[in-house]
Amino acid sequence: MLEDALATLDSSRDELRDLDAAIGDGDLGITVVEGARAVREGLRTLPPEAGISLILRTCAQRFASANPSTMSALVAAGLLAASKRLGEVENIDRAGALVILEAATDAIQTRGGAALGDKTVIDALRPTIDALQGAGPENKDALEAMIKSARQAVTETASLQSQKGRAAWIGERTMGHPDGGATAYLRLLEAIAGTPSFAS
Amino acid sequence: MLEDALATLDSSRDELRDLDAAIGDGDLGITVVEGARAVREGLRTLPPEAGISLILRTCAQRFASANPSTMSALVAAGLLAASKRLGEVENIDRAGALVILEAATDAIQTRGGAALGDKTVIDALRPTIDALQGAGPENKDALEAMIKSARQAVTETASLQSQKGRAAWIGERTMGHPDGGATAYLRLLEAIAGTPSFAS
Amino acid sequence: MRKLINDPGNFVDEVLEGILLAHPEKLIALPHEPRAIVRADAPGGRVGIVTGGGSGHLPVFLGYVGVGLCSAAAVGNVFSSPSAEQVLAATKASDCGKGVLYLFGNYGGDVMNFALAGDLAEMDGILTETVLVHDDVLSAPREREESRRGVAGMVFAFKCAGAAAERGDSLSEVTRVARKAVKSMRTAGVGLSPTILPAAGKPTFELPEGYMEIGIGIHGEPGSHRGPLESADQVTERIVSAILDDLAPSSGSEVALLVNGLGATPLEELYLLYRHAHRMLVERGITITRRYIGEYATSLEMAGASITIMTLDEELTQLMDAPANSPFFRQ
Amino acid sequence: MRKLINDPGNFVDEVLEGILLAHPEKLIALPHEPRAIVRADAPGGRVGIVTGGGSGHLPVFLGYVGVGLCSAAAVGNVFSSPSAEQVLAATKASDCGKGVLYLFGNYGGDVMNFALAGDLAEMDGILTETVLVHDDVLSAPREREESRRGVAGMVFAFKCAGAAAERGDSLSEVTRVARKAVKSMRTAGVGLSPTILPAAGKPTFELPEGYMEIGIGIHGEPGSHRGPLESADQVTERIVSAILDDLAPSSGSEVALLVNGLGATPLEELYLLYRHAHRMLVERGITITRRYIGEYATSLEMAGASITIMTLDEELTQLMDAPANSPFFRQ
Ligand SMILES: Nc1ncnc2c1ncn2[C@@H]1O[C@H](COP(=O)(O)OP(=O)(O)O)[C@@H](O)[C@H]1O
Ligand SMILES: Nc1ncnc2c1ncn2[C@@H]1O[C@H](COP(=O)(O)OP(=O)(O)O)[C@@H](O)[C@H]1O
Ligand SMILES: [Mg+2]
Ligand SMILES: [Mg+2]
Ligand SMILES: [Mg+2]
Ligand SMILES: [Mg+2]
Repeated sequence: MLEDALATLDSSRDELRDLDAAIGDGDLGITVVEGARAVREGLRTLPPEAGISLILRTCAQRFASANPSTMSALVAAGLLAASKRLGEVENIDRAGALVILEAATDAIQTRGGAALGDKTVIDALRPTIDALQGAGPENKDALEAMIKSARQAVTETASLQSQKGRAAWIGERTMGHPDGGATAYLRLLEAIAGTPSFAS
Repeated sequence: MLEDALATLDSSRDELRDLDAAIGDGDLGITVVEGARAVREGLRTLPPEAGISLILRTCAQRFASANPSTMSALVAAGLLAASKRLGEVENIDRAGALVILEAATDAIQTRGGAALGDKTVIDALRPTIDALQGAGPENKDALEAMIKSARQAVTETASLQSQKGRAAWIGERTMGHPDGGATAYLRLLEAIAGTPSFAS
Repeated sequence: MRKLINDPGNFVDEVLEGILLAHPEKLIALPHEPRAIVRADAPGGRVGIVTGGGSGHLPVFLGYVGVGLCSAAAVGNVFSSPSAEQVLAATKASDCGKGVLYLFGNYGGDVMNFALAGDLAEMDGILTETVLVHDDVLSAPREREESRRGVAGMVFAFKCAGAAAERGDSLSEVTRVARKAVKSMRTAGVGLSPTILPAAGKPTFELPEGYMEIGIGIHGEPGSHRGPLESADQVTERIVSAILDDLAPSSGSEVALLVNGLGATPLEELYLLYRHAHRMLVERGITITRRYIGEYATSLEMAGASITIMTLDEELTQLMDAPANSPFFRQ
Repeated sequence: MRKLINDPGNFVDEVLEGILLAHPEKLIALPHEPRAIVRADAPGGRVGIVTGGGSGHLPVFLGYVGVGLCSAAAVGNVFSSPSAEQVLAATKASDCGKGVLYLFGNYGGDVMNFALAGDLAEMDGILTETVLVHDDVLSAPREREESRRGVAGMVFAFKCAGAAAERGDSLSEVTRVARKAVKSMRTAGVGLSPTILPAAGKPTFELPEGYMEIGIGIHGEPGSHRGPLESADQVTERIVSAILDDLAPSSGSEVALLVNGLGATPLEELYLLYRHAHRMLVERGITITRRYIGEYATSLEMAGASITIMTLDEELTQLMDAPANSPFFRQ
């Protein structure tokens, strides 16, 4: 599932590049696509019996090194934190997914120091935690709810002024552009929804 | 006489600048005009009883320092050589003028290493020596003959290729432009011809 | 583009290759991580100092790897962060058991990657501390001092912390010295032209000919004032005033001053800036006791310059005066 | 114009003022001739070396006035000769009775003015010798070797002759060493952009963006080939081949190599040139035993670079290794 989803991210390369170019340095498309490719390669090196924690650590390490940048280091820090918080389990259930999401979001927020509304990936991550918590028993519905909340958050970032990262340097001129990091997270969720396990 | 002539050179500033700019660095107008001004100032500091040799040395020193360049150093070297060759005399007669002219030309040629036809001031200086030598008793006629020969020489430099100095760097592209240094000498002779002692 | 380069995609690696061919007795690349450049004699018996960041700023960063300076640098692509893995490799090569100081400029990508490296180093039992250089006074107001960018003042931080490490100070001492240096310094700069990234082939920002941007960052980040180019004296007036307003050195202070060229500005012009800065400080009763004028932290071929002023006490003076030796910096 | 300057007419004098404010303990201007910049400890008991030429080439010329280097420099306006009087003042201040070597680049104006100064010095009873640096291999064919321009190789000439003077050699020995250094070296360069004279405000020559001129002089004199910009490796190939064809060092030789930036070209790119030059020499069995990479002889903000190669024997190696110390050059 994850492998398919990551492969789908290829198609967001240009969108993410352009979003980052508008208010940053334009490397986000590469960061995400190359990062995803590196993760896929990393996953293939793992033994079939690998637990979730190891999988997360591998994702972190691979994503961080593919195209070093703010986003890649933050995502890696988030995944490492999730791997620690989760401990050794073999499968992810709904509770496990929530642990991962919360741990990662907390870690990214601690590390990056971004508050909600600072126009970063945090703006999309936080609402999906609530969506996941409040969702019904069907995983598919839960994912849909997360996507819905992330999509709304991304749209809202367009009216915010960047307070963190490279984009913060140009302050007001970031207004009108949605945040690239938040968009990348949305595209990941959408890609997961498009995999055979979810697509209806 | 010399003072008047030097003052007249002011009017050649732009012409010399343009000639030098076409095939050199364009500072010849400044070199000649500022040099002439400095010489005039220098002459005023001399006691009335100053001999020709001292006058020449003063001219050399003043001209050399006004706007340092190839031309100013060559002219100064020429004047110093003339001052030496002439020894202590109080006035210049025809023979004295010839000594000065020959000594200066020799020195400039030795120092600069330019041959006739190398498109330098030498091309104008040399023929005026012959003109002066072959001229009749009237100073005015002699000067006219010098001017005639210098003017012809300057015209001819236009069809030559620069072999010395900055202009030599652009080789063929100097063709079609008369030499600035030669022109400057011609303008000096013309300026002398225009002073009260000569003007009819 | 007016660049002497080969394939832009290989730019950084080829530059490194050239540097290592030229200075094999002083610098080495780690065999398993060629983007980690390390003092040939690392780790030695001293506290390590690891720096790093994007490429395109030579002599920053790896030019300050040497005796009395840093122990290693992690080398990112042009204007982008090195990876945590590269920083980690540099960290391991720099640690003799006494720990490692991370000393680098305050940029998001670098901060995140060094932090991640610190986490990984911790798992390996290596103690790390971090000091961010944030000297660019015009990049944020004093209330948000900690969010200012790090620019040429880095060089003074490397110099002081490096001297402390070299004389055998502990990690906490080296960290204290680095913090003190950062606290004592301010930088402000001016840009006169953008720079062109080898890979992108386009200017990093737009600045019309005949304009200047005061407060520009070394990646072309926007500054505090854009307007028609002024005279060297006027520009110096703006820059030095911005520094002094914030640093507020008392009359009678001694300072170190760095006039830094961003790449395309001739040394002649840097001395014009020095001239006026000198006069301004004299007027205020401040003495420049140590001075550096040249290209110390660049932005490829950007035209422009910055001035850094660091107030000196006896300790910092001593550290500034200590010997230092890298292929790019020697005293 | 992208220049940090004040009144263009005061450019040179203000630059000098800045330099003298910054380095009063090492350099002084003669009170009666402020365009003659002299080692603070001149004349000392040694043979004097006076250099000079136009401004706009820092660190050339006055940057090489110092211990183990030249004793004085006469400073002309931008790209034009100093006056004989200025050279003479520098000469008098440099002479301790052992005589003075004039060591400078082969340019008409400089040659004439130094010659005139030599005449005047002779009248004052000071012995002078003259050695012209004419290292620019592409500025004239080998048959007219003596008419070649002097460019960055000057730095090696200053270094060797300066070391000879410093160790107490006689005027004829210092002259011999300077001649030997000049004979042993060749330089070739490439320009990627013109430079703008402060006073004129216009480019010194035209070179379309994306073009290069191989063999360009440091005042923008035309070179031997103009064409579309090539890769760093290709350009290095052209430059180093031109040098080696003329210098013809035998396999097994040792050489000193200088990669010199003309002003706007980043240090990164100079290391790309070094990288390929290194490989070319290794291939031919030649060892680079001494190397200098940076801005040693510039042309204001011209983009471009040059490479100088000097074959070394034991004597030249020793002279190259001798200590040297000026505000702009230290080893
Ligand atoms: N301090 C921060 N905290 C959380 N997210 C951040 C922070 N800084 C930047 N980001 C996110 O990173 C994205 C940019 O990532 P990336 O292109 O990798 O940055 P850079 O190229 O500047 O290193 C932004 O769109 C934003 O969502
Ligand atoms: N070697 C030489 N011998 C004689 N005359 C020369 C020589 N080189 C240059 N000149 C003369 O000098 C003139 C240029 O003078 P100037 O503008 O002072 O030179 P620069 O600006 O290059 O120092 C030329 O037009 C030529 O007549
Ligand atoms: Mg980015
Ligand atoms: Mg980036
Ligand atoms: Mg001229
Ligand atoms: Mg001239």
